[in-house]
Amino acid sequence: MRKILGISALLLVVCVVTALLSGSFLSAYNIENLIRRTALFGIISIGVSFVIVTGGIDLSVGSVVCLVGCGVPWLLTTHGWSVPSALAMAVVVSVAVGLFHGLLITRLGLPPFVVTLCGLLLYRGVARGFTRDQTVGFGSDFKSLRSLATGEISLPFISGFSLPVPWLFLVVVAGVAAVFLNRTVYGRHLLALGCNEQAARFSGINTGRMTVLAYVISSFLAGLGGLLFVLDVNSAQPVDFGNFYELYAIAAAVLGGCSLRGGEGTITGVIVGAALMQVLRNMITLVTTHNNVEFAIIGAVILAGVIADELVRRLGARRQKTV
Amino acid sequence: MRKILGISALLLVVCVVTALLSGSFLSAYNIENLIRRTALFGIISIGVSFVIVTGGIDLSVGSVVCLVGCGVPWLLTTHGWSVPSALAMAVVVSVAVGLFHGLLITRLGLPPFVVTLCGLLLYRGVARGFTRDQTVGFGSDFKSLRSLATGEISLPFISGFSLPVPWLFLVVVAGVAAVFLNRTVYGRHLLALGCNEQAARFSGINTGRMTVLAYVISSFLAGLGGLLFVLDVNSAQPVDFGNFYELYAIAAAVLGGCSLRGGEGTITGVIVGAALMQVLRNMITLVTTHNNVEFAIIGAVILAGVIADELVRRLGARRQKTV
Amino acid sequence: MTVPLLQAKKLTQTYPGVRALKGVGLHLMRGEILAVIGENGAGKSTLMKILAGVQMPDSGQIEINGVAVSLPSVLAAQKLGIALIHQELNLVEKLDVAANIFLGRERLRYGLIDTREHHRASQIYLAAVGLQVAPTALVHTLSLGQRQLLEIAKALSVQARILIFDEPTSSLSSSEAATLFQVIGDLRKQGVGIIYISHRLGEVKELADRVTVLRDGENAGELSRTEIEHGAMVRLMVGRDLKQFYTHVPQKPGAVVLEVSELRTQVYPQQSLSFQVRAGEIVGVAGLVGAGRTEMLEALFGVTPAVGGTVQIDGVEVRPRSPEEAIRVGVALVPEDRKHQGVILQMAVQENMTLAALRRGNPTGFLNPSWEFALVGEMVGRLQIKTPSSRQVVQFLSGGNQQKVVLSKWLSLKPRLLLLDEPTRGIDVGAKHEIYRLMEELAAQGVALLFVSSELEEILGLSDRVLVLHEGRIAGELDRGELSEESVLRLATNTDVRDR
Amino acid sequence: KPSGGEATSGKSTGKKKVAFVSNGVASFWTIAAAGVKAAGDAVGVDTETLMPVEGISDQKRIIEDLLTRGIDGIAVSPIDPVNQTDLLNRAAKRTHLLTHDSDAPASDRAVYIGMDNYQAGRLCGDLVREAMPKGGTVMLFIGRLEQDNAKRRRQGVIDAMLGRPSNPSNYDAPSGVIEGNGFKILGTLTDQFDRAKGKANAEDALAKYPDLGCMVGLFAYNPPLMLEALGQANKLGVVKVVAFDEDDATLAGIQKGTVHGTVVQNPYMYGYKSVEILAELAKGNTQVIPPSKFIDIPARQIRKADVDVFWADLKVKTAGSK
Ligand SMILES: Nc1ncnc2c1ncn2[C@@H]1O[C@H](COP(=O)(O)OP(=O)(O)OP(=O)(O)O)[C@@H](O)[C@H]1O
Ligand SMILES: Nc1ncnc2c1ncn2[C@@H]1O[C@H](COP(=O)(O)OP(=O)(O)OP(=O)(O)O)[C@@H](O)[C@H]1O
Ligand SMILES: [Mg+2]
Ligand SMILES: [Mg+2]
Repeated sequence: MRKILGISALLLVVCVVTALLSGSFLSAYNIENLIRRTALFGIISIGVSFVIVTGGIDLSVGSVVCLVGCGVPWLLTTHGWSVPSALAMAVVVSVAVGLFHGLLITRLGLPPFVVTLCGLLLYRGVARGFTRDQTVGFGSDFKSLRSLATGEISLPFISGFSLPVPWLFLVVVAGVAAVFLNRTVYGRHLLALGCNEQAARFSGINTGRMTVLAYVISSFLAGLGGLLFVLDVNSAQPVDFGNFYELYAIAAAVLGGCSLRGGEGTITGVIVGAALMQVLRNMITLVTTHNNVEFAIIGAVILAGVIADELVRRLGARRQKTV
Repeated sequence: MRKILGISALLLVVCVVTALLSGSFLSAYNIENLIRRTALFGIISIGVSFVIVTGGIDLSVGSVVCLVGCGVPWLLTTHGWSVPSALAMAVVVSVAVGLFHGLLITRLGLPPFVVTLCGLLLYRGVARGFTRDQTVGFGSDFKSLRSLATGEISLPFISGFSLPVPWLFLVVVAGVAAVFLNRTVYGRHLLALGCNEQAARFSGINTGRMTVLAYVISSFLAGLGGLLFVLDVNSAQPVDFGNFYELYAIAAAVLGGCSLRGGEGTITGVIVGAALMQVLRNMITLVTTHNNVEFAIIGAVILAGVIADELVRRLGARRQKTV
Repeated sequence: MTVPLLQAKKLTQTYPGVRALKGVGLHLMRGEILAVIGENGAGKSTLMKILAGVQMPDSGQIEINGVAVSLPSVLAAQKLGIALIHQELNLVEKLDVAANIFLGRERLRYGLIDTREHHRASQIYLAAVGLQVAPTALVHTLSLGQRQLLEIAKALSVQARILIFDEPTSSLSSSEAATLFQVIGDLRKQGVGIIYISHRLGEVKELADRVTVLRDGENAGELSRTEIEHGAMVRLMVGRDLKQFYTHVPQKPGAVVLEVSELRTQVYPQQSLSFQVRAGEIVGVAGLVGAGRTEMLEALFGVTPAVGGTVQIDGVEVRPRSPEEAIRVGVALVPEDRKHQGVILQMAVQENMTLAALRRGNPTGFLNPSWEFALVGEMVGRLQIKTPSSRQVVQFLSGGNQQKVVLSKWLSLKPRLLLLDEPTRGIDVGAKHEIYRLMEELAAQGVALLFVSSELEEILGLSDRVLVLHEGRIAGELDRGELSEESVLRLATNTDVRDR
Repeated sequence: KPSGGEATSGKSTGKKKVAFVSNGVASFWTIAAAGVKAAGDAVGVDTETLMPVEGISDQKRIIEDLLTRGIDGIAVSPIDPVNQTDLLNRAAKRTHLLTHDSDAPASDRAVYIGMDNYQAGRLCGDLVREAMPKGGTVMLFIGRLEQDNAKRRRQGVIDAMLGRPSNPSNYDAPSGVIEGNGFKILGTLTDQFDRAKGKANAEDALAKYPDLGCMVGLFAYNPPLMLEALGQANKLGVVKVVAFDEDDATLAGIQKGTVHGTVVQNPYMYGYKSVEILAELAKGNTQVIPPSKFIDIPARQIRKADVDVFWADLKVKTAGSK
């Protein structure tokens, strides 16, 4: 809880500062954009947070985004598959990827870092292979499919602002994830094994199966994210589509309170973390005329936030002690 | 020891296969190139392996490569600094970066992943800022400085082949690192704290100072690597110079037997790991006529290697048991 | 009066939410063995950590030979000749035995670590504690008991003037403990001051020159050599008299619950084990460190599946390949390594307690908070677990209460066979008493119990029958009538020559 | 069927082998690859197109490995011409070398095939003036600014819009607002080839300047992303769009009238000419090199009137690679 407080405060501060510096920050259009981007990154961050909760890591997120993001338009436009079969294929592939990772990690005992790093290299390579490095996209077709990412839902009583459809995806994913993690037997098992794998096994938990499940969830949500990204952007170049997204996703999860040692994490925190990254990027474009120091600013703000958070915590602890 | 065996066997297999498929693989020119590249990547991989041995991680390696790699030519050409002062500055900056990471991690107890991820974003941003995103390089000046990376030492009795100078750097760095890690008190303490931080602390080891030292070594060697890279390539674009190098360095270290849980690692293994990555890339350009699946192949080979290694180990263990 | 070697005055220490020490004092003379006893959580380890420089107290004073000193680090304490053997093992598993002994105090030659000297010198200390392993053996290949001996060897190598043992015997069997007592006796003769912490009051009586008792972070009293006696110690520790200690009432044994034949474990694949346990029976398992007792229980629980033989539960053959499968057929295990295998330290009491029963108690897969609440309430009451709330993180409970949490985890599953591996390790008299009571209660309900212990007293006191293991095989089986310290020890050390 | 990185095989035939090295991966280069392949078939040499993924050090590695393998000619688009001179000279010693797309005048390359990015930028700037005869606010979008061709292209656009005389050595820093000639250039946004970011840039620009007059996309993938953002903001046709390169979405936009026009290079000809020249050089014929050492393949403006013809021709040329 406390961990979320710090990051939420940081998000608030960044929002207020941006709103003061730029009048357009709070415009309906900008907020819609921010919600859409946060939703997309939030979905992949939630996925990776499941793996982080088990004490593992998934570096293949960006490449799975690329694989699905390039694969679906490729199947649809170059091979003329029907929408349902292309989507089914996307689900099958992303679940299979997660299963593959999970089994290598649990059955063969390979380190997650190595397995998913190979995944990072492999899946992007595969995408580059089958697309032959061509940019793929939907052109001006598949409008209804694309509305999954670009569509908007107008709200009653509020005019001028409508909710981007990806927000719905995020709400559903986050809701299911939160219930799963906090309200089901499996979520409890996942947290337990993340804290202490051995003790979890000694309590009769099938730790192997739960670990595999976490990797499957991560890859599946990366795939869903990849689909929504390409539907939103409408074109994907396999060489760079989704590059570095694993780092953004992991950063969001960690900022949101997931410990890389496992056993800790809240879905709300992850979403706040994802939102923070997006608002920061938005701020830089809105406030400056050139965005080449964007990453430096993101890095500095996050670092400053984490340091401040820690210092506040210490001060609090010292207070408590002297009381 | 056994861990190195597997990876060395894999390296050997890849070399033999490449030599069979391509006559030019064993040409003096190619071997010189391979040695130079391995030396450059080997140096940064050795650096990061010190951090990995403590159970930490350093994601900022690529960005430090960028910072120093862009900073040195920028100081020399744009600001007319003398070579010694520019080099001194490079040392100061890279050591300071490591110190900064180490102190944040030990004094404030921030997670290494977060600290160095912010570093990843920050230092590249700084480099992009001070160069104003311009490409920097030495043009055709600084020949003698550049010979640190491009120079060659001809060997007695062997004509047609000469040793690239970076190989000397690698030998010195690796030698010092190996002695440091295995034969000095500091190395022993580093391994001990990586394996069991509390036990090390209870044995009277100043674990904080040792951890800081590891991050300083990592950043310093990343800086040295950055310098050699830019001397070799002769030009650096801040936006992508050293991109992903942290992943290659970590991959080499892990392939070479460093456990990400800390407490394990050999310098020889790390160098073999770095060499494997370079030979694989070389093979792909030499043997195939399309390099767009390069990364897929690297990923697949490494994964296959790790899996085979594990299976062989299991078979061995089973044999031993039934005897 | 001579100046004490070590004197601590009015030490206080506060952890978030806990005042572990509230002005505790202590003194120690040269060549004296001072026992410090107290219930779990009384503050013994905290006090020792302060004396060894592991942590600084909030306030208080420490004097050595009458001179006030400050102990800001382990190194500083070591320089003053103070060494501590921690309650928890603190070894670097990936380094070898010699490297662990000299960790932090490496011997150098030309500025580099002198490995040969390490190996040579470590032999001396290994021999002193009777540990027969190579200096080059990696620590992770040693068993728990061997590691405990290694810790002691490591402390000896400090050549300390003041040596503190925090529960050194909790994972030693009686013969290793005897070696240790000999070492301690020699040290005393050399004038070393020794502080000795143990929950085994028998040992204390045998060893101590003086006893200091802590209760709730305060001094509860002191006993001189002549006053050291079981009842007196217990009275000071718990503040009241405890009834007769072992009150074992043999049950009328029921049907055979566990039938093991020709079981072969991974560590001792050449040896095979055959025995039975009946409903309502408590079967003790004795043996020296490394006799394969833990291996046997872990094979039955599916942790490291057996390599051969058959196991039947209630007449049905089972072959557990994992704890999950073992639990399904009614087997439960209270493991040896409580902190790593028994509880999840970072999780709350409630979450730990319900972990094993979660799936059975929530058939829909969704957690039912009222089920959880009811179960936790019942268990806290039934086992009298001392915790501020069921939301408390297990890490901050005392050892005894942690062990009760482990037990409560299994009770709701109503196991047919309960395996217990050193269930009272590091647990104070009061809590021990309650665990014995619970074991008796379960036996009365018809559960079959198989329990491993290195504490002979409790083996003798609690068992209907005892299996004695030696190097992976059953050296003998003793009925309650045949039980005696001698008969068990003879089988355990194999002095009764059967096949040699 | 094959594209980007494939060659017409035939190792044992003893045919000459030449390689075409790009400066990165893009569909632009896939069109060039089609030209490479067509020329290879026409003049009877083995060809290969290589695209570096990691920028300059990757390009260096590729060239070194090509030299190792033994190659009869290399056409390269240097990423950093000034500082790569050494590398290029070393390559020129071992094989025939020419530059395309971006020149390295100080090196020993045999010839440069391409166009002048500054002049192409000016063509694009002229399109902006056409689209906004009364001037107005303009935002520039580009993948990165640090590449020489990107810098020159952007400068050309600015100079033409502001009505400055042609002077490739002009430089306007990207961090300020540039005003003149009725135009107000509000900024230059880069995305490092991250398309989601490129789209976000377009969206953010629309959020920041609700009355933006014109968006100019200078890398091939920028205009389609701008169109996406405009479509979602319901501002297609309201904000003018001027493009660079020949992405399908850009051409479709010109047909529909949502894009005013685009400036196209001729990557197909870069590839085709490069192979043709290298093949001649490999035979020992140096006559093909003009004294200026520059083979101009000029850029063109495409507007609604000529888009259909252009697109049809493009489809024919790249048919072999799809
Ligand atoms: N690091 C810590 N953080 C918070 N509380 C702690 C910490 N260490 C100990 N405590 C608490 O301080 C009190 C004293 O603990 P201590 O370990 O000194 O007891 P002990 O007498 O050694 O018990 P035992 O016999 O179980 O070893 C206990 O309530 C314990 O829970
Ligand atoms: N992780 C391990 N690796 C190798 N050998 C081991 C390991 N753990 C135990 N052993 C060996 O297996 C044998 C049996 O150990 P086990 O722990 O089953 O004995 P035990 O009777 O339970 O002793 P303890 O009282 O120490 O628990 C011992 O010789 C021990 O050295
Ligand atoms: Mg204690
Ligand atoms: Mg045991």
